[in-house]
Amino acid sequence: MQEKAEIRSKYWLALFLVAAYTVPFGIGIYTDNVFFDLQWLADLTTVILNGIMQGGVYAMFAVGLTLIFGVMRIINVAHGELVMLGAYLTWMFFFYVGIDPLLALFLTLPIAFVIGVLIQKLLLNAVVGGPELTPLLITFGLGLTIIHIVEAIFTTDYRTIPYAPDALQISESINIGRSKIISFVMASFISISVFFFLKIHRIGKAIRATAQNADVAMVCGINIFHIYMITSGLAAALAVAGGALVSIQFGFNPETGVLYTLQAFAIIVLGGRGHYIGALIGGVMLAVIESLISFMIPNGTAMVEIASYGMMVFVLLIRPRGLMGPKEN
Amino acid sequence: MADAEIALDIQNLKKYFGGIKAVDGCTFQVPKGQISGLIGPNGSGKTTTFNLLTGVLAADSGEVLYNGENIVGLRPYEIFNRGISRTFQITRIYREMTVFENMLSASSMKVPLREARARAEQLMEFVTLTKLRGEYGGNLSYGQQKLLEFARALMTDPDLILLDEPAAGVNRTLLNNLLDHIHHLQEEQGKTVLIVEHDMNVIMNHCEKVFVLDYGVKIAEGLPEDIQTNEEVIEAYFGHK
Amino acid sequence: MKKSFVLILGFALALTAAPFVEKSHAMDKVSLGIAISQTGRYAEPAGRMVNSYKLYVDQVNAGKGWNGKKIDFILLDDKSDKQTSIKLYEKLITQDKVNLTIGPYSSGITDAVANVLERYKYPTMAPGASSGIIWKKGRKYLFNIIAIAQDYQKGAIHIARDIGVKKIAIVGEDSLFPRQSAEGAVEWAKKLGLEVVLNENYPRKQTDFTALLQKIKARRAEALISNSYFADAAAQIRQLRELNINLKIFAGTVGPGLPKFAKQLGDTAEYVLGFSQWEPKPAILKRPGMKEFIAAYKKRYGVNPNYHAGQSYASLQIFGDAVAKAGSADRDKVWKALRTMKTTTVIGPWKVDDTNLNQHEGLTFQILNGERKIVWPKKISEVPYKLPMPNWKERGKN
Amino acid sequence: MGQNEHLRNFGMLAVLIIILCVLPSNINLYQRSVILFTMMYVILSLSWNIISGYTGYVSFGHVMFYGIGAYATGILVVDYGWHWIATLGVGVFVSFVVSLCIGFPVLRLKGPYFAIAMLGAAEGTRVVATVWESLTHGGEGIGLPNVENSFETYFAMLVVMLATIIVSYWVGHSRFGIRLNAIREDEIAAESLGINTTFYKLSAFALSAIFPAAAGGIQAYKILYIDPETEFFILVTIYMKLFAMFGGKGTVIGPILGTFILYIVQEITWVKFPTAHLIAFGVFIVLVARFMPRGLMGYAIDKGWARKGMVH
Amino acid sequence: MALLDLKDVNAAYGRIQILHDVSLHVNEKEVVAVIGPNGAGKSTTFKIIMGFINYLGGEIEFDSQNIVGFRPDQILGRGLGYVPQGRIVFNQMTVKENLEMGAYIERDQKKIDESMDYVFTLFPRLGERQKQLGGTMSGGEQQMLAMGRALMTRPKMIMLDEPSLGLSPRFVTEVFEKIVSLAKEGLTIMLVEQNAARALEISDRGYVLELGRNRYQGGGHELLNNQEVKMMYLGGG
Repeated sequence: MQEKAEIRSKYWLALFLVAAYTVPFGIGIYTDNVFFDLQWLADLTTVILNGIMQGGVYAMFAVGLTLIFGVMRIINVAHGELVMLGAYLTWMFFFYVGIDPLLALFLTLPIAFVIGVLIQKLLLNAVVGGPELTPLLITFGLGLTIIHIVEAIFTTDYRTIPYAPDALQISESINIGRSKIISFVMASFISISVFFFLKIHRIGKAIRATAQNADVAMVCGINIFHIYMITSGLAAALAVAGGALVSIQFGFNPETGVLYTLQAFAIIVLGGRGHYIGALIGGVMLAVIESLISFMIPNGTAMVEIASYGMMVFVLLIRPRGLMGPKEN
Repeated sequence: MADAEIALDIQNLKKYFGGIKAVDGCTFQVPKGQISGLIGPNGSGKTTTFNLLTGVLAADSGEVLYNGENIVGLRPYEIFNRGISRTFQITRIYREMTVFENMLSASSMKVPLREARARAEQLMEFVTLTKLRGEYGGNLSYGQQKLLEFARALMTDPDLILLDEPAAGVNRTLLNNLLDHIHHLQEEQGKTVLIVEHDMNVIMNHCEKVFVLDYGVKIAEGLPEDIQTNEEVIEAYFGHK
Repeated sequence: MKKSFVLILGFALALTAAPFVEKSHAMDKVSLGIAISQTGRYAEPAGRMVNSYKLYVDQVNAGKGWNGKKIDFILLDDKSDKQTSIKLYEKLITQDKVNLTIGPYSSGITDAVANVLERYKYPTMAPGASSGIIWKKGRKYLFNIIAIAQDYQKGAIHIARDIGVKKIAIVGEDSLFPRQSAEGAVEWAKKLGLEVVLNENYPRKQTDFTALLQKIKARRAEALISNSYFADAAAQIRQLRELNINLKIFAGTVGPGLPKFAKQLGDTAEYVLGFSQWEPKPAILKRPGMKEFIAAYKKRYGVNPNYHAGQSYASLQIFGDAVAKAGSADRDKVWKALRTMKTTTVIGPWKVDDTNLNQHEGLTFQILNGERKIVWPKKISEVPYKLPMPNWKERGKN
Repeated sequence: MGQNEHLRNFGMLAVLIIILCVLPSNINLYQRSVILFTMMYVILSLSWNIISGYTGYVSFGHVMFYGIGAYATGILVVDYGWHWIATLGVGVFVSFVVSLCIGFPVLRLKGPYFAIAMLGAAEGTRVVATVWESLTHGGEGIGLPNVENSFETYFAMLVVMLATIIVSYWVGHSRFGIRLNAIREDEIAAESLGINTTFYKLSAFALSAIFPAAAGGIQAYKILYIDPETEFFILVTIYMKLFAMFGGKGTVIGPILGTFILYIVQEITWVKFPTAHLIAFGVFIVLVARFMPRGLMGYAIDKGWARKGMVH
Repeated sequence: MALLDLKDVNAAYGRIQILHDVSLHVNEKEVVAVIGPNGAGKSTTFKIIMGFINYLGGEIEFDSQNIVGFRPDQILGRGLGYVPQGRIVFNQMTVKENLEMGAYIERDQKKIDESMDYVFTLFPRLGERQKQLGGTMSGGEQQMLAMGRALMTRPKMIMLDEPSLGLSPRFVTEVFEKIVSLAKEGLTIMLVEQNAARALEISDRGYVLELGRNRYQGGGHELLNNQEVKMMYLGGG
C-alpha cells in the first residue's frame, strides 16, 4: 500500500509539472501572446535559455540550503540574507578596492566560510536535533538582524555592479547577456566543484555520511560537530558566491534576500530536500517555468512569484520528497 | 478456555517497511475478559502489531475484527472511541501539560466536565499521583510517567486495554500495584487486557494466555507454563546451536 | 526575585505611558512637523528632501525667521510605512501640536495621511507626492507643487511621435505612482496617435525583466515607456542591452534622474530619456535664488541638489511666503494665503487652481556623455535630442 | 477554587474594559491611535497564539487573514457602498472559508514545512491581491472616503479585542484548549487517545483566522487607504509572532503582556533609533527562541510565580 | 591483562536508569559474549562504552586508560571499533566509500589502502562489489560491510552489537564463521547477541545480564549448558 502511494505521488508530481509547463502556453495562446512564426520561436528560445542561465545561479545557492538541511535537518531561513550579504561584499570590494567581482570571490568565499562557521558554532550547534522549530526561529531572527544591519550601513538603495553588459549573439535573433553566461559558467563550475568535493574528498564524504546517519558517522570516528561547521561554512560560501553572481546581473538591496530564501526553498522542495542533484535540476526547472509565465501570460511578471510559492506548497502536499529526495520515515 | 469469547480477532495482519517484513501474516485471537500477553524476541514485531491494532500504522493487508467490525483502516481516534485504549513503549505523556491536564485530555467531550474531573481525580488517586496533579508531565520520573500513561488510558473506561511494556522502568512496588489494578479491572469489570512485556515474570505470573511472535509471525500460543517449555519458543529466544 | 520580576514588569508597563506625555511648544517659535522615510524603501529620495529642509530651516533661523519667529523643525521617521505615517501625523497634530506640516514622501503614503490632515484642517505642502488622483478627491488642505505623475511621460511620448515611432510598450511597477504615470502615458499616446502594444505592471521587487523585454520585442514595440524607479529602470536598460534588443526610445521616470544611474551603468545609460521636475541648471532655467540655493546645498552636502531637493526647498519657500502674507502662522490665515497667493520659488512659479494643483511643468532630459541634458520642452532645451538610440553593437565597448 | 479564579480574572478584565472605555474621550488622537494599534496587535498575537501557541503549528503567514479582512472592508465600502461595520462580517466569513480551504491541506504538513507553506500562502495571497485588478484595484490600492473615525474604530477594535480575549480565555481554560495542547505535545499520542486531530487543528486554525480579519477590516477603515504591500506586509506576522513568543505562547496573558510591552517600547524607540530597533528585534527573536522559548510567562511559571497548566 | 574493564557502571537513557553496577572485563585476544533476555541492557553497555548515552557512575578503562567522557572518534582512535545494531551502513554510498568512512581518522592513504585490502581478503564479496551502493545490498552483506568498516582502522578490539539480528539462517551462520576467523587472527571481540546459543558457542567467556544487572558469568560452554540461563529467557529462572 505504501508502495502504491509512492507511485501515485510520483504520477501526481509528473502531472503537476506537465501542467506547470503547459498552462503558460495555453494561456499564451488564449490571450494572443503566442505567434506561430520563426521570430517568436527565437524569442521563446531566448527566454528559455535565459531561464536556464538564471536557474544555474539559483540552483547554486539552493544547494547550500539543501546541504544544511541534509546534514542537520535544519531549514536556514537566513540563507537568502547570506546571498544578499554576498552581493554587498562583492560590491564593497568592487567599489572601494576596485577588485573584479569574480576575482573578489577569492576574498569573499573565505569570509563567507567563516561567517557560516560562526553562525553554526554560536547559534545552531546547540539546537541541532532538538525541536525542529527552534532553528527555524533562530535563523529567522538572524535574517532579520542581517537585513537591518546592512540597511543601517548601506541604506535601502538598490545597487548594481556593471559587468560585461553586452550580449553574446548566438544566432541572428537569439542573444544572451554575457554577464548571464559568465554567471552560469561560474555557478556550474562551483556547483560541480562542490559536487566532486562531496564525491571525492575525505571531508566531503564525511559530510554525506553524516547526512545519511549521524550516529554511525560518529561511530566511524567522524566528529559530527566539526562536520556541521564545515557544512555551514560551505553553505554560506555557496550563498555568498550566489550573491556575487547575482550582483553582476541584477540590482540588490537589503530586502532582496527574502525572495532568494523562498526561491531556494521552493527549489529544494521541488528537487527533493537534502538531495544535491535534485536541487540543481529543481533550480533550472523553476527558473524556466518562471520565464515562461512571465513571457506568455499577460501581466505574467507579477505572477512569477505565484510560481515559486505555488510550486512549493503543491509539491509539499502531493509529494513531500520532491523529485529525487530520500524517503522520509 | 477454548470457547472463551473473542475480544479481538486478528487475521493475517501484514506490514512491510520497504523490504523488512515487520509483521508478516500474523493471526491470533485475544480472548475477552482475560489478561493476555504478547511476547517475542527483539524485532519480532510486537510493537508494530500494537501500532497496527490502534491505527497508528496502516496495515498493508489483513483484518482486525473488534465486536464484529473490521477496524483496519480506521483512524486511531476512531478506534479509541470504540473502546480500545493503549499505552506506549516509550511513554508519550504530554510533557508540557500538567498531570491533571494529561488526564483530562483523554476524556470524551461528551462526558460533562464535572464527571470527567471526578474520574481524573479518582484515577490519579489510584496511581498515587494526586500530589503531583499540578506538575508538568515532563517533570515526572519515568515510573510516574508510566503510571500517568496507564491512568490516562483508563479515562474513558475502555473495554480493551493494550499495554506496551508497563513494567519497564517502574519500581517493583509500583509495578505490583499496577498489576493488582489490572487484575482488579479484569476481574471486577470484565475488561480485556493485552500486554507486551519484556519482564517474563510479569507475563508468567499474570497472563492467562500468551502469544509468541517471531519474525512477525505468531509461532506459539497457550498457557504460560506451556510456552515456557515450548522448544520453538526457546529457540526463538535463546537461539539454536 | 519575584519582586524584581514584578518591578521590571511594572517598569516596562510604566514605559508604556511615555506616548501619553504631551509636549507644548514655545510660543515664540513656529513649529513645523514632518514624518518622512528615514528608513525603509523610500529612505534614499526622502533623505535628499530632508537635507533641503534642514538647510532651509537653518538659513531662516540664522536670518530673520518667519515673521521674526524661529522655526522649530520636528522630524520623525515613518519607516516607509503608511500605518506608521498616519500615526505620526496624528502625533504631530494632536500631541506635538505643531503649527504647520509638510507631507511625507511617496504618493501612496501622502494619499493615506492626507485624510488626517484634511480632517484637522492642516494646510500642507506635498512635495513628495505627484499622483494626480490625490487631488481628485476634493481635498482642500493639501497643496501640490510639482508636475503630476500623469505628465511624467508627456515629453517622451511627444518625442516618440516626432521621430516617427508608431508602436510603444508601457511597463511599470505595480504601485500608485507608476500606475498613475502609466495612465498618463496611455492618454498622451492616444492623443498623439501612437499604438500601445503592451501595457503591463510588475511587482516591486522584480529584478529580472528578460522575459518581459522579450515579450515587448515579440510585440514589435519601437519604444519602451518605463514608469520605474531606479532599480527596475537600471535593470531594464541593462537587460535590453544583454538581449541585444534595439529600441528607438527608452524613457524612464524617476531612475535616470539620479546621478548614480549614469555613473553605475556607464555607456549603457546613454541616450536614455528621463523625467525631472527640475534640474540644477540656473543658466537655463533662470529661476530666482536658484544659484544661491545650489551653492549652499553643495557646500553643505557636497553634491548638487537633485529635483527632490529642489522641490522640497521650494515647498518651504512657499510656506515662508504664505506665513509672511498671512502675518502669522495661524493655520486658517496661512491656508487662505496659500489658496490665493502667487509666488516664485527655486523651481519655478507657484499658484494653485481650485483643486490645489499647481501647473508646474517638468522637463524631459536625455543622458548624453553621462550628463543629463534637457531636451524637452523645446523652449528650455539645452541640446537637441539624439534619437533613435543607436544599436547596442555600434556602441563603444566598455 | 476554579470559580474564584475565573471571577478574579474577569474582574481584572472588567477593570481593563472600564479604563479603555473612559480613556478615549480624555486623550488625543495620537494616543487613541497608539492604543488602537496596541489593541490590534493584542488581537493579532492572541489569534496567532491559538494555532501556534496552543496547537504548536507555527504560522509564518498569518498576515494573510489580516489582509483579507482589510480588503473585504476596502472593496465593499468603496465599490459597493456598504456600511463599514457590515463589511467586517464579510471579512470574517471570507477569512473563515479561506482558512478552511488552506488549512485542510497545509495542516497536514509538520513543523517547519507548515511554517514555510504558510509563508508561501501569505505571499501568494499578496500576489493575488495585486494581480486580480478587477476586484482589488491591483497595486494602486484602494482609497476609502475620508471621515473622522477615531472613536468608532477605537471602540470596534475594543469589542473585537474583548471577543478575542474571551475566546482565548475559553480556549485557554477548557478541554478544547487541552486537546489543542495535546496535539502540540504529541500528535500521535493525541490521535491514539481519542482526539480527532484534523478536526481540532482545523478548528484552531479557523478560530485564529477570524479575529485578524476583523482587526484588518477595522484597521483599513482607520487608515482609509490600503494596498497589497501594506496589508500583506510580512512584518505584521513577525510582530504577531514576536509579541506572543515574548509574552509566552500557549498562555492567555502572555501575548497580551508581550504586546503591551514590546509594541509600546518600539513605539518609543524607533523615533530615536530608526534602524537599530529592527536590528534589536532580530536579535530579540534569536534570544527568545534560544534561551526563553516559553517567554515571560514560561519564566514566571518556572520560577513558581504562576501556576502550571491551564485547567486546575 | 584486561583490555577493556568496566567497574560498577551505571547508565541511563534520559530519566530511565538502564544499567545498575554492571562490571565486566575483556582480556586481550578473547571472545566475550554478553547475553540476556530482552531489555537486559546489553546494547546499552556498548553505547555507554562509546560515550553515546548518559553516564551516571563507575569506571570504564580501555587499554589501561580511563575513557569516560571521550568522544566516539577519540575512542576509535585508541583502537576500539564498534559495529552498531541493525547493520546500519551508509545507504547512498558505495561499498568502497563506506569502508573509507570507516578509516576516517586515518589520514595515511597507504595505510587505508592496506586496510582496504585486508578487509577485502576477509570479506571477498565486498571486494567484488566495491561500486555497489550500501543500501542495495542484502542484509547479510550489509552486516559484513558494517564489520569491515569497523575493521578499517585496524582496531585492537571490536564490539559487535547483535550481528545476527534479523538475518536469515544462512547468513547467521556466515556471520558467525567470520567472527570465528577474526578471533583466530588474534582480534579481541566482544559481542552482544540475542541468539545466545550461537554466541556462547564461539565465545571464551560470557556474561549474562538481566534487567541491567550482572546475573551470571562464566566460560562460554559452561553458560551454554546452564539450564538456569536458558530458563531465564522465559522467566521463572
